[in-house]
Amino acid sequence: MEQLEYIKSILPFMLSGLELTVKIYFGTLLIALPIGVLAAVGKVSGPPILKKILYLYTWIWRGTPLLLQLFFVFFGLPVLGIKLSPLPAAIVTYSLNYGAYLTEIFRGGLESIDKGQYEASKALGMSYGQTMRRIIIPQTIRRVLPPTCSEAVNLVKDTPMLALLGMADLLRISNQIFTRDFNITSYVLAFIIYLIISSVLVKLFGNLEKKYSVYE
Amino acid sequence: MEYILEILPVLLKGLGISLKIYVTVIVLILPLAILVAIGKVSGPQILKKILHLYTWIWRGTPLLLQLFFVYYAFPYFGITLSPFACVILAFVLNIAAYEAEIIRAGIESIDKGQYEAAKALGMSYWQTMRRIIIPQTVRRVLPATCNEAILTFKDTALVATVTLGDLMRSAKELVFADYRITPFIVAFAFYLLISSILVQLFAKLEKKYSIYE
Amino acid sequence: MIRMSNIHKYFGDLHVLKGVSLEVKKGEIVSIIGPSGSGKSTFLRCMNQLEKIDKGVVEIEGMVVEAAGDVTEKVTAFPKDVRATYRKMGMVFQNFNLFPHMTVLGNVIEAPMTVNKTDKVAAIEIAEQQLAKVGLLDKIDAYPSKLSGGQRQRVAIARALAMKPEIMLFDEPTSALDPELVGEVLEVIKKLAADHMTMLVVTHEMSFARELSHRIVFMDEGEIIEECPPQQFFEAPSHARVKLFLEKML
Amino acid sequence: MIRMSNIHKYFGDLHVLKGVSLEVKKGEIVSIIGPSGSGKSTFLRCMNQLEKIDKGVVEIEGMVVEAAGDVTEKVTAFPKDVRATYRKMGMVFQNFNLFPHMTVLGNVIEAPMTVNKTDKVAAIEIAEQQLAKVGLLDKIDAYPSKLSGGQRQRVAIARALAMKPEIMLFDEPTSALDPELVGEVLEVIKKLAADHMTMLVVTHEMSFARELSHRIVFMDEGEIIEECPPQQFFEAPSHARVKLFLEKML
Amino acid sequence: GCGGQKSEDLSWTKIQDKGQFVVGLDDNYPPAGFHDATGELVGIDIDLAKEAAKRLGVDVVFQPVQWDGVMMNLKNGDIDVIWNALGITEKRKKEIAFTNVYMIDKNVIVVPVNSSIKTKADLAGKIVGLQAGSTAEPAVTDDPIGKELKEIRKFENPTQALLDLQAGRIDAVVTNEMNGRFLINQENAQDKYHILSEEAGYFGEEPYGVGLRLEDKAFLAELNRVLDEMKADGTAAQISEKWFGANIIE
Ligand SMILES: Nc1ncnc2c1ncn2[C@@H]1O[C@H](COP(=O)(O)OP(=O)(O)OP(=O)(O)O)[C@@H](O)[C@H]1O
Ligand SMILES: Nc1ncnc2c1ncn2[C@@H]1O[C@H](COP(=O)(O)OP(=O)(O)OP(=O)(O)O)[C@@H](O)[C@H]1O
Ligand SMILES: [Mg+2]
Ligand SMILES: [Mg+2]
Repeated sequence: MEQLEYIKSILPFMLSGLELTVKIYFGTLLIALPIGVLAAVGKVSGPPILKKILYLYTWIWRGTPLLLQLFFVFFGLPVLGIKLSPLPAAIVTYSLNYGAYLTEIFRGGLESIDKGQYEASKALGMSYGQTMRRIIIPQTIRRVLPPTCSEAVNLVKDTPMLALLGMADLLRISNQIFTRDFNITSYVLAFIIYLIISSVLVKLFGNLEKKYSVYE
Repeated sequence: MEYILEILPVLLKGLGISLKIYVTVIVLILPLAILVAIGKVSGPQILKKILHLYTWIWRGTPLLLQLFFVYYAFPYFGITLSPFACVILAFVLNIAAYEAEIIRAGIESIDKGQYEAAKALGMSYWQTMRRIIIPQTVRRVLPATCNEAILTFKDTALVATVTLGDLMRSAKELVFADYRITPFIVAFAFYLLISSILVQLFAKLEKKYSIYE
Repeated sequence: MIRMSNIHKYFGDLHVLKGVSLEVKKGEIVSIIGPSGSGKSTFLRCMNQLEKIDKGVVEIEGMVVEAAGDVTEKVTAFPKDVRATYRKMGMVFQNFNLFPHMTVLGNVIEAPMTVNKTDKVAAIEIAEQQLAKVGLLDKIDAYPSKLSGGQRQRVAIARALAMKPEIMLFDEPTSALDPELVGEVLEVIKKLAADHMTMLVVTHEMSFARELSHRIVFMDEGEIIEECPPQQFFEAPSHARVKLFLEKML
Repeated sequence: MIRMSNIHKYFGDLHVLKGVSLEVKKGEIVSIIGPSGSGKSTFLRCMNQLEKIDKGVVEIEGMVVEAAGDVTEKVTAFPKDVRATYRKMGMVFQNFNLFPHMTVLGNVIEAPMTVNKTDKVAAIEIAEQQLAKVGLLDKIDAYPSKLSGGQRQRVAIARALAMKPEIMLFDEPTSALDPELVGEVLEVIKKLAADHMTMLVVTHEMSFARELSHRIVFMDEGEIIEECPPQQFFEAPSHARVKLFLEKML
Repeated sequence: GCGGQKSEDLSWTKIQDKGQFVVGLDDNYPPAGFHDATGELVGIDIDLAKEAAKRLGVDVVFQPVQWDGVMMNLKNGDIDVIWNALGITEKRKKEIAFTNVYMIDKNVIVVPVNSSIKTKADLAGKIVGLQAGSTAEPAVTDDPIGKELKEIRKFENPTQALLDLQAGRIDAVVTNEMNGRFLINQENAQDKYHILSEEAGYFGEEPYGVGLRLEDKAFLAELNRVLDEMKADGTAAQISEKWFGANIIE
């Protein structure tokens, strides 16, 4: 009972941390998705110089830890004279990081489409643009949906790194309550909240996948 | 340049700790993950339920939170482990949960015909698993597993939060002490180097395992 | 040798086998023909327990090895003997189902070694014998992926033969093959026939069925609707459905 | 209608077509036969620019649409006209290559709408006409994954026909089909023949080639080694390689 | 100022233009700054900063930051002042400017209640925990005993170090007295910790000041002015009474 009272007393504060988590989450998705699509198309059919640049981009951003990237953007860029306030800085870093992963997913998807689909389109007289837009991209979306959704779920679980930058997300706040009250309830609560969010997302994305698989 | 030479020993020491954690985690994960996967595919109902719960919770929550939990909350239940042991425990439980799912999917992706052919030849379930299914599964899950292995290396950057002086922490301390970003850049280079090496290594491994394709 | 009596099989609500009975004698070659979905594969698979039957009796060499549903016979043999009896059947699948991670030799010695506990030297000897029979001694170290379809199917046959079966079941052994490769597999099966191997063959190859089998069984919608020697089957089938089918096929 | 002169094609070092020439007249039906790997598909694909040729000349209705290597002819037509000319060719593939994310109707109206800018109502009208011709009007809203192989191939044919081609290229249109489903596709091709459609068919179906084609072309190792009317081809082939091939196939 | 060799210090004007200054702090550092049960940011430094802002006629914004990077935040311009029990050290003086001292604290040694560590000298061979980037870090390493320690473990904040002390992974925690006393008086921590007496030993006096950028001289002067005012008219003493029940403001 006492425990319940305690939970009730800390919950509003914890949920205020969730707000930041949610902002970062949607901000990132909104930017990372277009980056992924465009960079993937560039990687598959862009000019060699663009391909090289995009290769470099995915190599660096996939090859180093997100945490280091965050520290770099938060503390390194200002030294070079580039100043961003915390929220945009976080969103930019997350977006570039996830954009790099999504690029590779989408590229894999594009390349997995059977050559026969291109040939059939060409034999019907369709141009490259028409083929991509009408035939290849729609099939790619279906194919990359599962890994994309799983990245989207991973993102939820990467947002707690904000806590290490002093941003008051759900984890930092539960950490604060924990260290203030010497009571692990806030951690348990955080576990449950994250579990609920990722389970809900898994469910949602599952429905999305189902919707897109009508033709199978 | 001189500055880089000056900070290099500190960063290298941090890298050493990162690598020590990494290797320990990697060595422990595979056996655990294979057992969990087999349990999930063909264990008794109750075991399946428990393993489902395990993978659900550990895949559904952030590694960082798990790390904090193991480090700060376990002592409340009377379990006090050294920082290194905490890190290993949190990482192994987390990554094994992911890896177990990969292996399970791998086992389930093997063509039904393989089971049937083995059965038609008179092989028992365990003979079939050991001789026919698992070897093919290993080949099939190799790419996803290598991917996981590379991600794991980058995740080691999180251990700085529980007092271990890994590469990430060394770099951070240097940056904050000297107000220069060079340590970050050197750390970037180290991580990039190691993950590129890992990519190469795993590509070789995949090639080796693909002789029969 | 084999007697299947009044076999019924359901997949969910789908009644796939509706009381099929068939007897095969030692040395006999029986071809099973019929339209797609008529239950030919299912029937064959019920014979060697790849599918559980829902009703009926399976007898092999006089021993009841499976009895289900409302029947008077019971399985009285020890499980060990039942298993040993099943081992007398070799099966060859449409899609070969070779073990892709093993070489040709590895495929053929696997079952003798793990199931019969034959030692490796002896197993290799058996394997070489069988591979010679199917004409693939030179491919002994190749992986299945490097073989043509016809070669794969011949390895699959050698693999089944290495267990010294007394009866071979073939489920459309040539229908996954390019037309040009069908011949080499049929050649091997003909050789087995010459050795008086008992065989049950589901096939779409009419000329093969006509030439080789002692008896042809025609299945339709889960029932055997015609069962007679090949000549009668092709020249004077009694059933309209069979006539229609033959017209389409030839 | 089409004239291919001295076509050469390499894949890397592999010389796949070694100077192949062929002329097809309006309303003619030509079957291309030959062993696997002889270059039949490649030749067909060179015809409608799915493969670039390395040497030779492609002429369609008197217009040089492609000329490569050391030849005197040049492509003089405007690119626009060349494209329009190519559109007169419809192609049907062995693996159908239907668009899996579109319904049957979607597949058939796609090209008329995007390429010819036909409006949707008119495109549907054309589609219904063609689907009626291949007997699939009732499957108009199904997705390809829900169709049998034979039905898929018939949709692929309808899809090609919807572009009102003057010549149809078929690359082994029935070889990915179960034997029982081959008939329905050949039936549709026969209908096209009756309508005097010009057709080039790579096939393994000897009876079909014999019955329908005006001319049979036999390819081996990148060359045409026999070219004659079907009767002569099957009864008195001049080339030993052809005889061997026919023995194996029949 | 731009272009001039002697640029005028516009720091105070800028603050006035913005109408606010940004305080960087570790918002998990009671009683200087922390969140109370309702999540509100409170603390003695919070109160002091608010009062100072009122007197300066501008708003104050509190920006929680990662403590070990706080100096960088200041230099990078993310925040305007550090006001969070910031110890004045020689090393820090090289990097940033400080206001006049407003409080003097010391780094004390916290041990579990029945620890064998009775004096500072007993720390030899023990593991000591402290907050990364705090003054405790140089205070311990620069002390002679620092060389005799087994290990120094760095935590994100003193609370985590205290928790680890309770868990038994470390033997002692060095943190400033104000924070240490506040924490161990918490409900769940009472009777678990013990702070070594002044005689038993501690690590240096620690005067607190507000940290600013070296170049922000004009703002520094303003801040010093209002701080002195607050001390003079007793407001600072009132705030101290509220938090400590006594006036410890210097
Ligand atoms: N595992 C299964 N689950 C559900 N239905 C099945 C299963 N296996 C077969 N069926 C159905 O049972 C029926 C008979 O199938 P079976 O494979 O025995 O036919 P078949 O005569 O061998 O056909 P084919 O010539 O195409 O191989 C079909 O309708 C099929 O869809
Ligand atoms: N894209 C390609 N790259 C490299 N080699 C190719 C390619 N396409 C075909 N080949 C090779 O060219 C040769 C001719 O192939 P092609 O597909 O034209 O033969 P085909 O007569 O159609 O055979 P099939 O009857 O098996 O379809 C073969 O040796 C084949 O391996
Ligand atoms: Mg079958
Ligand atoms: Mg071909």
